[in-house]
Amino acid sequence: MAVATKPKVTPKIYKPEFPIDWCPGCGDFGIVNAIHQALARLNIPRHQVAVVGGIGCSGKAQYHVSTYGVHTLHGRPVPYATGIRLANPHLHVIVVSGDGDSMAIGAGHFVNAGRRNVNFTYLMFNNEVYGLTKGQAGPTLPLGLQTKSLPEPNMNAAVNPLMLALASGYTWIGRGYSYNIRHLVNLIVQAIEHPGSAFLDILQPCPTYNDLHTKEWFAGEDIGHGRLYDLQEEGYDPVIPQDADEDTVRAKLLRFIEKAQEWGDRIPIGVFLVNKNIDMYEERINRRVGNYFETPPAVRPLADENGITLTDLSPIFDEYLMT
Amino acid sequence: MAVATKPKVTPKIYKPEFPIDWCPGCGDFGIVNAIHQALARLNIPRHQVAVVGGIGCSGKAQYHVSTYGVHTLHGRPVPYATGIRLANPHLHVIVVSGDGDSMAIGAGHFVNAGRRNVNFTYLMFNNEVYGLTKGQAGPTLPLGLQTKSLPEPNMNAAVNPLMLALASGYTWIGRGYSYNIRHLVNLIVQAIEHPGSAFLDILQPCPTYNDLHTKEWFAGEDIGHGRLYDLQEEGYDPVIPQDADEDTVRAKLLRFIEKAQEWGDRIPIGVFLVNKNIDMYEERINRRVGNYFETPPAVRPLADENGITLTDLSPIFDEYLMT
Amino acid sequence: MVKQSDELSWRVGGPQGSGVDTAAGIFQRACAIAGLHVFGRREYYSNIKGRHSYYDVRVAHYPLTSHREQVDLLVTFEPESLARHALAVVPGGAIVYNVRDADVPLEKITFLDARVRADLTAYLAEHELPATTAGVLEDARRRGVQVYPVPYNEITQQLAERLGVPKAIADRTLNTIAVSISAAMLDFPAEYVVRGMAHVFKGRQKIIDLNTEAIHLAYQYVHEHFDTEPFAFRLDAEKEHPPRLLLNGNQAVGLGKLAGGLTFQTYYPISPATDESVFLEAHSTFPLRNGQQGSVVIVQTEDELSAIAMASGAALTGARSATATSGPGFSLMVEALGWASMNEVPVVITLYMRGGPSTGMPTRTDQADLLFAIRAGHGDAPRIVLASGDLEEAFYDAAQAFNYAERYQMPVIHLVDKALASTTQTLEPFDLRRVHIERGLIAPPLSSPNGTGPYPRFEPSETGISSRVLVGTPGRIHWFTGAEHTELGRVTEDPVVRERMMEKRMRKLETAAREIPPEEKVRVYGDEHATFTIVSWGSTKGAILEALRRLAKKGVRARFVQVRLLWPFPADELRPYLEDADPLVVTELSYSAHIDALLRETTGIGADYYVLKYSGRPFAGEVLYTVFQRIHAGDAERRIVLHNPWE
Amino acid sequence: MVKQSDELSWRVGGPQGSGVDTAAGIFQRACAIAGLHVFGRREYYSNIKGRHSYYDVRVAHYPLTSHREQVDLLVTFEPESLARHALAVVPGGAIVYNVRDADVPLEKITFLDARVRADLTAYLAEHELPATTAGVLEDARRRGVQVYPVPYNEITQQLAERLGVPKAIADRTLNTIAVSISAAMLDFPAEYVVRGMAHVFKGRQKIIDLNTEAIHLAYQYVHEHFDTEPFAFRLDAEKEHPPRLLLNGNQAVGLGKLAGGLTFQTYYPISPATDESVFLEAHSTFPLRNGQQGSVVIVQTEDELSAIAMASGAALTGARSATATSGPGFSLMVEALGWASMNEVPVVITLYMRGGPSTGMPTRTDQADLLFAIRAGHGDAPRIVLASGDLEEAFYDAAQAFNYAERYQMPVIHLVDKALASTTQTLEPFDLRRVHIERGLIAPPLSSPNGTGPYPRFEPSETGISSRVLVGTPGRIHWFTGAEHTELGRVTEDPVVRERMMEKRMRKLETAAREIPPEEKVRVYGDEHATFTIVSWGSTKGAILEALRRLAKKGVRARFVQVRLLWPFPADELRPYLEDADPLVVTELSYSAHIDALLRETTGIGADYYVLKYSGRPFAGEVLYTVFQRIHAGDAERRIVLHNPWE
Ligand SMILES: Cc1ncc(C[n+]2csc(CCOP(=O)(O)OP(=O)(O)O)c2C)c(N)n1
Ligand SMILES: Cc1ncc(C[n+]2csc(CCOP(=O)(O)OP(=O)(O)O)c2C)c(N)n1
Ligand code: SF4
Ligand code: SF4
Ligand SMILES: [Mg+2]
Ligand SMILES: [Mg+2]
Repeated sequence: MAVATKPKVTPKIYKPEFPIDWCPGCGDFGIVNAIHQALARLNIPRHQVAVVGGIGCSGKAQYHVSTYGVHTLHGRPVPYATGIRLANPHLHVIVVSGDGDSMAIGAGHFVNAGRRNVNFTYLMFNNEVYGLTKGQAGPTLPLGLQTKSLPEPNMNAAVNPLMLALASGYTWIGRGYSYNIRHLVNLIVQAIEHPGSAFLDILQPCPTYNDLHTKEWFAGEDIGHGRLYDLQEEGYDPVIPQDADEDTVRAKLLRFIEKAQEWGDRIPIGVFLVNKNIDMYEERINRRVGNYFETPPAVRPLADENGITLTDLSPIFDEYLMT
Repeated sequence: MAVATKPKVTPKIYKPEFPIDWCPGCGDFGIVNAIHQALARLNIPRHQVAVVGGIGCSGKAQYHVSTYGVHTLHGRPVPYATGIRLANPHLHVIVVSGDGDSMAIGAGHFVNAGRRNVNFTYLMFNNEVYGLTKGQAGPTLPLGLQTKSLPEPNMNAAVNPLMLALASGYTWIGRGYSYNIRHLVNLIVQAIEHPGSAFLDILQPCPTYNDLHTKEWFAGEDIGHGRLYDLQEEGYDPVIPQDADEDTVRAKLLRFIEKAQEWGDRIPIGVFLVNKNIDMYEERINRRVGNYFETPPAVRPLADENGITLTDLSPIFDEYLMT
Repeated sequence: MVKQSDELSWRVGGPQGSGVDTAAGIFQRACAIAGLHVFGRREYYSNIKGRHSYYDVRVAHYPLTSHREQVDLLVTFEPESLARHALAVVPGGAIVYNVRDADVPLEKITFLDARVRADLTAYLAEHELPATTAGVLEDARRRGVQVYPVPYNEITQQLAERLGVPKAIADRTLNTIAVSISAAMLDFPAEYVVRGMAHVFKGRQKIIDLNTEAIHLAYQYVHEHFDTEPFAFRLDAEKEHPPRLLLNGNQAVGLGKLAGGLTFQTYYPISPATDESVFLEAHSTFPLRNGQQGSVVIVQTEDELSAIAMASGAALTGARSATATSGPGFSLMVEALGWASMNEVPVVITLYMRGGPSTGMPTRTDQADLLFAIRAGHGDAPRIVLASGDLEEAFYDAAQAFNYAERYQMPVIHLVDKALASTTQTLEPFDLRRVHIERGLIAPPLSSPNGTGPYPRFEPSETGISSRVLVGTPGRIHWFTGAEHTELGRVTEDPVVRERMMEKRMRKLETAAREIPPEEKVRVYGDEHATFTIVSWGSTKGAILEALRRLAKKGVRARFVQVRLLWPFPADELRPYLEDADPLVVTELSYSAHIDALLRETTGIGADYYVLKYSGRPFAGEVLYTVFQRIHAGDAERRIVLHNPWE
Repeated sequence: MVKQSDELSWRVGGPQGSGVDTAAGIFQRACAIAGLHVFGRREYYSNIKGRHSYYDVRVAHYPLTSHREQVDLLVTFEPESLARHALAVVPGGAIVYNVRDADVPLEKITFLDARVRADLTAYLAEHELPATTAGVLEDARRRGVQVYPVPYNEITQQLAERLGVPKAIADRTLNTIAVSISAAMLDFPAEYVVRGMAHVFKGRQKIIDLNTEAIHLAYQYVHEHFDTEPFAFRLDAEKEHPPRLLLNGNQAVGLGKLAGGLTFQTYYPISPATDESVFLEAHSTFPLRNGQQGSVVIVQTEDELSAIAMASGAALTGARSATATSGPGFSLMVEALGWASMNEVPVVITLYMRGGPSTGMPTRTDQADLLFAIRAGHGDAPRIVLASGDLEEAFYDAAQAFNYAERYQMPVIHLVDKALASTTQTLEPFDLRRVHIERGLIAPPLSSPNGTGPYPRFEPSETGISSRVLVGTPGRIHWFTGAEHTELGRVTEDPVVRERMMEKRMRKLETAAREIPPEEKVRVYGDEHATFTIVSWGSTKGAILEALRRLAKKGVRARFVQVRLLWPFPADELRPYLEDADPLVVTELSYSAHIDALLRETTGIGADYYVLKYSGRPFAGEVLYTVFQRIHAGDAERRIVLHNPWE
């Protein structure tokens, strides 16, 4: 999409004038700031963006972006987003979803969206807890840990979002941090520009309920050095080029997995994977119906000036006419 | 569970006398045969087994096993099985589910069951199609392939069940083949014996709808040698021992992933992973409530001889009494 | 047309996967091409291969609206069909069977249900006959049914020899032979059978040649070996006739959606809805009258929760969007249905009712989803529910559903059922000039793309309807949410705004009730001034119409009030008919007569008689006729449950 | 007890996360410990921190069943509460506020809804007052309300100095101070406040010490600085009194489940149901009277589809098994609800109704799930639906639900709502001797563990009930399926077996209707022979009872017919009351008066008047009283919707 010629905009135009009811110090603030900046950097007109949220504190993010905003159902932002994008492939679709929304109640859609590779940007607000329902263990909270909101240690093992995204087939996978906004903006820009399903796991401290993986913990106040490091600064190349041979692919995957498993004193952020081997679902539709990008479902003409349907069924009737 | 002293039984006692309505030549027959043999080898009394099926051709398997059989809902055998097992941890619970049942509509439960590690055996009948609804693409059918039942090539990429199981946390992962019954019996026996969630991907030709990955294809009639080989025969050791160090774990994972990606002219079957580092969910419950294995939910006494509740709430009342 | 009746009821049965559908397809097409009216009914198991299925094809020189439970000519090629259906054949009718099935013990028939076997054995024992197909055939003979053994094997052997093809190839014409035998017995010109067969195998010339030969061999066999004199039926072609469509319900709905401007459909496979989406997939491009190409995007989703969410997302952008499902899938859609109500999303859900509850009977029919469709979802949430009575209605309603959805900005549930889905019928081609597209209120784009501020998309109005904005429209951004919201679509818990919004949404139902013309809500058939009043809805229509015609012939005055709009329920339009109804007969394929609950709730008037069936099989017109007659004669219990143990 | 009334209505408000609950908790406990009856009502946003929440605590020397909309004493410590609630304070009442909030412009109050701000501004303008808290306070003064500014900051400064703790620590006692100021104004002995506070902070001695000091400082401040003479209310302790429980609805249900033998509960977090499961998690072990330890397994699932499936699986093994959810979660459970009906599984679903449809208003109340609960699911599927009217009923019903479920072998939906969930009340300890366990028909194990063949678990019977077999029972294997099935639980599509099974399952509803005693279905309060008849169900009970008492005082004879069993609907038990009702008043927290649809459908008699509210807030007794009086005087429209813009 050619946007370069449009007048440049500032992040401010994406900021609605409504109060935000997240807790003071919540990591979510950084994420919406980063979204504003990324949209401004890409200079995308407001009406060409749909931010689609699930339910949770995270699921309120679309209210803090001045574009079309869709607050869907718990666990279902992905299918709504898919419907919007497939009906109108000229829109930029951004999913905002919590770890619970994505990997517990929404896990089925998460996995199957990976199989499709529709062009959307998936931002997962990963605070390891169910924020909006008062701090129950989220699916990314490790087994046996106990946040201050839990009456007992967590009974379930964590799912690793990067590994799940890989197994599901996402063609762009990254991880960001809600308090490293500059870095996060870069990631979101790349994710939006990626022609396919881009999954960005965003480490998002929840100061109200998660007293384990806090801003201070990520800053490494206990160990004397910051825990997060930038993969790209270390020279990690996430790209699987088009038509890469099997060995290259295997090597990339193994490296991905090694990095995805890293946690504790050193935690990588950045772009983990860019798979250029798989086209987006929209291209497949276009191959099937021919004129998909010109007259997608949202805008195809339906009726003549008298309101009579334009559909001509005669070729289909011919198949079923008994002559 | 001490079963060794019981009289030995034959597979026949697990075989009900009802007609089976699978298509002639269906791979499902081999799987139920293997279940009968595995149960006989383990000498498990019929009433101590619950076979829990989803919906599909695969979901009919429990009718062909003479134990308690539960035909649940499409995509939901796992939560039903979990409820049965957690309420009565003295039962052996076997899930029988199709690829669509498991990885499309049931994917959310699949992922989250991995996080729990309840002791059950998960047999996935993988025929790459929706058998019972007449051959639509299943979630394990590769992108762009077209079985004879499809009007167009498959629009979605396949999910790799082994990778998904790994990402989800299953502690035992294997792959079998429905026409290699001897091997399959061994796998099922091991899966049942594994104290945690054991996932077995079973390659199951569907002669009616899947004309791509047929018995002949697996037998390699086109390439002159069988495609399937046994991992264990090649010396692959799937076990991550208890308290394995990080490097060992990483090495095991990388090897797993290499093997899980193999497909085409050489396809591994056998045991891919046995993770001894994670206890089963039942143990965690027991740590929480103390007497779980003695009086699990299914059998805890409720009433005295007059039918009056045995529950004594006085300690709880004390907390809420305003004195 | 025939010796003793003006129509024919033909049945073919056999194991699934053995070509019963093909056989019926050939016969139906042959008759339709010959200018006859056809009504086909298909019964089958939730199974891929092996279980019993059968197909009733009824043909006549006038339009038909129902199947018949009695069979004039039964075509079989294996023992199970003989066992199951011989009893349904009328005296003077005939049974065609495989000569080698002449004496098979019932207990050897694998998939004969235990209950059927037991009842049939008992029946035969009563008549001092053995529990074998021989017993069944003897019983038929005694009842005046002609039985014709066919040496299928010999005929295909002959075919193989004549054409020099392997026997296994020749054996594949079994169905064609069976059909042809029956057609020959009816003196029906072979030419039509050939043309019907060629239509079925369209484009596959080799198969057509093989089958053409098979048809001729079969005709020859009948002429040489059968005495068809005692068989009482014959079939003539119609001289002059317009060409007609032969469609089933899934196809009629699919075509209606295309006509109505569908551009996006999602589905998760489920019987008996899948075939609609598969049909659409196969017809996803077509011409538009403006010279452009029309297309529709069909997405197979991972489940039904995704299907409705995706369809709703698409509808937000302006796509005419729908999904099709059946009970279990619809149950999974409930949460998102509420979201669509709350966000005033025009999404269409085609609900193919099947035997419930739960998995129930996936391939059998039922009408017991009605109250659920109306009440589905927590909280008070508006939706429109309409139901089609036959294939023609299914077509026009499928198109009209989008107009309702967009005019009233709410989900529309279009109820059809398995019976309708699998009914095949000859129909005049649909008139696309009758298909109007009404898109309701839509706010146009603003020229300044960043607009002046968020758009009050949910602004209350007198009708409850506000201007919709298609996501992507310049200058009109706003929000959507399943939570209670302000006119901008932002969450609110303010009690006053809440009340206004509830009222706005619910008022749209009143607007719909006011605006939708009476004839779209209720239709009356038969003698409008009669007091004998039958109230029903959905697929029962055809059988009731046939019963009405028969009653009329007997001089019984009766009317049928078909409820087409089920929600908002047309109480006012119905009341006049209910008030002077005497008796009021409610007819429904369910255990609990759903529509009676609605009648009572909204008008205070309930049925005097219930005619119900919940075996998963549809009503037949002749049976309803008998029941209505009994009711008319004052000789019926209040609750009449129709049984047929042999369906 | 107080100068001008025999009871007190106290309200505290503030931003969520700022300790409003703690404040109310302290005050309620103090009153309860002092032997007073307490009724607490909590209103809060679906938000973690920042949005406005408030708590009404009503106290009296006699049992209370409802909140009051008017406030005698309003306690605030920030401006939003002042703005929202000052108008509700009665003349003679008082407002306690932070001295620094004395003049804050309304537009500076972040989370004040635009509508509230506009209406309040207009109101103040009408009274020629500025749109500030100063205007609000001046208005209060003019209306005879006493206003008391509190220098919270100075008091906590003093506290910090006195105890030598950092100011930030001392600031945490803000709530305690606010409560204590109000208690001191009421001349309520400080001792009770200390004990109430100590109960809230149980075990945390440091905090208790800090807060004890804060209480004393607050009392001292009031004695030194306030003239409480014009403030018309006082609060005395009760001399002699039995100790009472102070519980909310979530806890009452949780306790009832434990009493009823719950051993397995699943949940997915959702307001307002979560707190029940969290309560159970915290009380998952407890003694049994036989000396053993009792325990209950609580599983947090990945979603509600899993929650009901898991609970049903557990129920198959014999566990008394339940799940708790709210509208959106229940909507997701529908398919598995049908499965439980079909498989005759005794599973209990506690449904906490909240504002719908869709996400609606997660933390506000509603009764609009009733018809959905009854009709949820495709096909005709039996379930029992019961609803509790107050906390005591909630306890006993939660236990009884398992008996219904096991006796009739079907799912039981226990309806409560957000209002009940968050009501706190003083109650006499429940009597566990009243809690009977009835497990229904269960087939015992066979001694030969491999049995003689599959067990006919679904054998039809006269009552429809057959013997359940707990999965794991030796010798009795069989199958379960959501598909139609034989008595062995194997799939069948046989029409005759289908009919028998439908009838068997549905017959259980008739059995339940016959067996369940009338007093468990319907309860009548007030003057049983009055014709002025109020019909309602669920949490409206308390407010109606208060209204009845007030009517009685005015000499108005009236009766309240509480429907407790909602399905099977007790038409026969209700009919006598409906027939001589004059007028019949239906009272419900919904837009569309669900119970009226049931009355009309099953008895043909519908309401003459509707008293409805759908702002998400509960009825107050005093308001209903006024409305009923108007109806009684013949001075009311048919449909009365209650509004309160300030709730
Ligand atoms: C069907 C359904 N079930 C449950 C809920 C209640 N609910 C609201 S938010 C939430 C969890 C949110 O957790 P997460 O997705 O991690 O988002 P966060 O609040 O942490 O950003 C739940 C369970 C709901 N809204 N809908
Ligand atoms: C909620 C719901 N949706 C759809 C269906 C229809 N359905 C029955 S089986 C099936 C797919 C089966 O595919 P798979 O799980 O791969 O099993 P297979 O038949 O291949 O063994 C579907 C979609 C259903 N029963 N329930
Ligand atoms: S609860 Fe946690 S995630 Fe939610 S707004 Fe507060 S800090 Fe943020
Ligand atoms: S359709 Fe395929 S999977 Fe199903 S029974 Fe037939 S061969 Fe087996
Ligand atoms: Mg979270
Ligand atoms: Mg499959």
